Amino acid sequence: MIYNLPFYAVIIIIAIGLYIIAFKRNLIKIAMGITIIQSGVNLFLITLGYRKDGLAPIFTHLPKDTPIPNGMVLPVPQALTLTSIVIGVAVLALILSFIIVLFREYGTLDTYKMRRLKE
Amino acid sequence: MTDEGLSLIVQNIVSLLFPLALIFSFYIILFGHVTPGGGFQGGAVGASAVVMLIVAFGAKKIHGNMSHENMSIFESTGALIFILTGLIGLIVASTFLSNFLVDTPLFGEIPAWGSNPGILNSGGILPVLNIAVGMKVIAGLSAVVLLMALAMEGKKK
Amino acid sequence: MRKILAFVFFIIFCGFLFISVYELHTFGDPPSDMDDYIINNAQNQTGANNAVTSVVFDYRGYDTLGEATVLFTAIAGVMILFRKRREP
Amino acid sequence: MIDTLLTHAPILIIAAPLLTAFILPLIDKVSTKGRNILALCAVVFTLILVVMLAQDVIENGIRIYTLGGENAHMALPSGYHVPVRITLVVDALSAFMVIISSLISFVGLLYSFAHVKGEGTGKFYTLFLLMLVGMLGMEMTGDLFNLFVFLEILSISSAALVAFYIRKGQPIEASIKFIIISSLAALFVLFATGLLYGEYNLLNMGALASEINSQTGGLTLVSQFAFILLLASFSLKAGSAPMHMWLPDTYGEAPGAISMFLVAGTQASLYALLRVIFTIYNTALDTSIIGGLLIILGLVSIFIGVTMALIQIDLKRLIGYAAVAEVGYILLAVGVGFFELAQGELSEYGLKALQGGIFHIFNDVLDIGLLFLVAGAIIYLTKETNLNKLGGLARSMKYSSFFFLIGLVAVAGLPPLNGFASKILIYEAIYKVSPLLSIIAILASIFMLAIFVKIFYSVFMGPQLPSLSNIPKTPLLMLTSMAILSGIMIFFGLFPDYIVDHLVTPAVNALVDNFTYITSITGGI
Repeated sequence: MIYNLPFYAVIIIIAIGLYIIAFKRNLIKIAMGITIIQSGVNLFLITLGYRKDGLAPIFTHLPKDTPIPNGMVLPVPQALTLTSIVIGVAVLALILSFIIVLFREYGTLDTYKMRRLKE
Repeated sequence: MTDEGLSLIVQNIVSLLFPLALIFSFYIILFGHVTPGGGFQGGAVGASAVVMLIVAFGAKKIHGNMSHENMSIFESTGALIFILTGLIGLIVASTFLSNFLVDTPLFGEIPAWGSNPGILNSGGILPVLNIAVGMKVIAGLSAVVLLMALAMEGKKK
Repeated sequence: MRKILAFVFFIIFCGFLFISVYELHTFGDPPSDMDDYIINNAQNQTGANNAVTSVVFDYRGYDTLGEATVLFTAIAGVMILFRKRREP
Repeated sequence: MIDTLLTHAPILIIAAPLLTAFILPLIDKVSTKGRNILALCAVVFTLILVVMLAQDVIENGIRIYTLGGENAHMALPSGYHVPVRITLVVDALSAFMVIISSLISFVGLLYSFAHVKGEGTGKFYTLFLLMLVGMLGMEMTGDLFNLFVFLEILSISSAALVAFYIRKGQPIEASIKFIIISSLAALFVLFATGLLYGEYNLLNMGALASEINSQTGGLTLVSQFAFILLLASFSLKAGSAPMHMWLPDTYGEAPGAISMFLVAGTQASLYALLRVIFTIYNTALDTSIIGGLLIILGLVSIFIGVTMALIQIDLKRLIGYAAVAEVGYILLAVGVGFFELAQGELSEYGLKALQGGIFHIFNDVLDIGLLFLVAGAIIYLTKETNLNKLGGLARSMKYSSFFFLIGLVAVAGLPPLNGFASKILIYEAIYKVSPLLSIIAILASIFMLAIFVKIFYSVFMGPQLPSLSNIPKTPLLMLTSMAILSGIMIFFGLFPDYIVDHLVTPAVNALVDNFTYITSITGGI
């Protein structure tokens, strides 16, 4: 569908992240690339669950005339996104700590200059 | 950032804001099954309160008051509550993580179907798990930031 | 040379992602068998007004346990990295 | 009592090490001995439960467990037609993989008691148990998103463990490479999961398989793309050839037992790949194209593994490249099996190829694992990994050199040991498909033998180097764990038919027959 514009936005975000990972040399930038891809995928999951004119699936003080279930967005993608956000935070924390230790040992963040592993 | 942290103005405002942020985080955690929110979201707010302290006062001073070892114990406790709730569900009801608290006096009320004003004493094991996860996230994220900040400060000397 | 090859591969991959979402359902009108069940029954089965929380902690509670474990793992990993050490 | 235990066995297998991992940081403050005993108890308990469960599954068929449901054996909520809750599904293939993981974790834990010392040991065991949890979770889950979660647990804990010794920074470098690549792979698994969810609004693998296989007019484009993404990500995580770069680095820098455990981790990813190909998609795919692709991946892996192993001077990196070649053998066999799979019917050679491939998963972990354990002991005692600086170790490490010899014979696929038992099945089956393939496979094995014999001579034989004249004795626990592995290998080598009949063939049948898997979830609709 040509009107799937939010999906295309997701792909553009993922493409930006992939480009950074593939062509940049600084480790911090690579970590940023991973975060951008994570955000893209999270956005993708959220957009998957959107229903036109839908409200949040919470019943507290819901407007009385909301059709159930057709007037609500899907809850499962939101739960999946929550999970994947936390996983993203965990991965990012570990990557950043690796970068701190690596910088202490090598004194550089350039991936081309840190080749102590033999080829 | 020096070892003493930021200026006096920032420190004072942070000490004013810290309890407010913490209370807000508790609100989000405790009302997670009624209004938008939950353990993770509230935990992230609470952790950001602690991070605010770390930024304002410096990691050394905060580490003296609450070390990351204590946070790790706190975090393990949260995780243990989660998994033990699941195991109790296995023993008391049918399966692991089954919602055995529905229809009991504790968190057991069932709200009317459809739109309603919401009951705090509802949700079965959901509030328990929310609290467990909230504990875990506050302690865990603060511990990570504290460790990283300590490592960065140690490097400067 | 290697860079150009990588770039071509990158463009092909992105095009491929584009086509995959082009073929997906119309935005705003997803298929919803599983989710309708959850919206209809979440209140009676879990007693919670917030359907998202009931998915997170009840219907997919095991995922949340896994996710809490991921956080725990990452923190243990960070602690192992920054431990005081005497190298062997 | 036993019945209740068996009903809840799938979740208990995961919950026991997980609970222990959460308790360990608390116990660690009190007593280190208690911590070790607790970790060992958890692993042994898991192993016992796994064996009980596997026996039950192989005798009585597939077993499912619905988490949080009112009835553990019903995947569907009452009165509805799609599964909503997460299910654990244990069939004979899962049981086979779970046995491998828990056995390897037991051996690895024994080895680590002797190997890992100093600050941070408590966290080491915590992460070790979490890695076990990640593998077991991946191998038993019946839910695609859950697979992603446990994949992340596995990769994060392995990355942290690889970086356990920092030395001069090389382990961190290997580790950061590993975590970046595996989180990328995991993100694309998540993206593919999202695509499938958007297309069918399902996350359960059995229900997805039923939807995909019942479609008239072939696969939709979206599910084809999702398949390609899943194939690429999991083959990357399994260390197959074009994307194998992270594997020798990671294996080479990890502490001894962790290298072995990582091999089991890659096999868990391989299992996920097999699940996706055989269970979710099965004959909805074009078997000749995908089978051919797997065969090519396998051949390239074998070629790269063997040629790169030739030029290595670092002992553990060399074994790492050998591991790439072994993964190639598995992919080759599985590819031939899938190639022969037409309309759910398997020809005799296809069956034999799959038997060889699945059996080789176990043998690969055992062979490469044993070699890694010996290499870890050498590094622990001499602090030296360079092959040019090692020599004459047979005098001071008699038993270790014997175990290395066993591992060498098994990796090269020579008769009395387990490597031969599975490789002969593979050769025989692929000979019927194309004689050329089997000649290449045999040649690669011969090369492998040559490489390892050379290594054996340069490390263990020859004059004793002065720098290595007074190295300490090998710790008893290390020798015990090596002895356990070699005992199993010799048993497999002597009685291959018994293993193939009782363990491998049920696994192959479970793999090929996705109808039983689907009906166990959807209840025969």
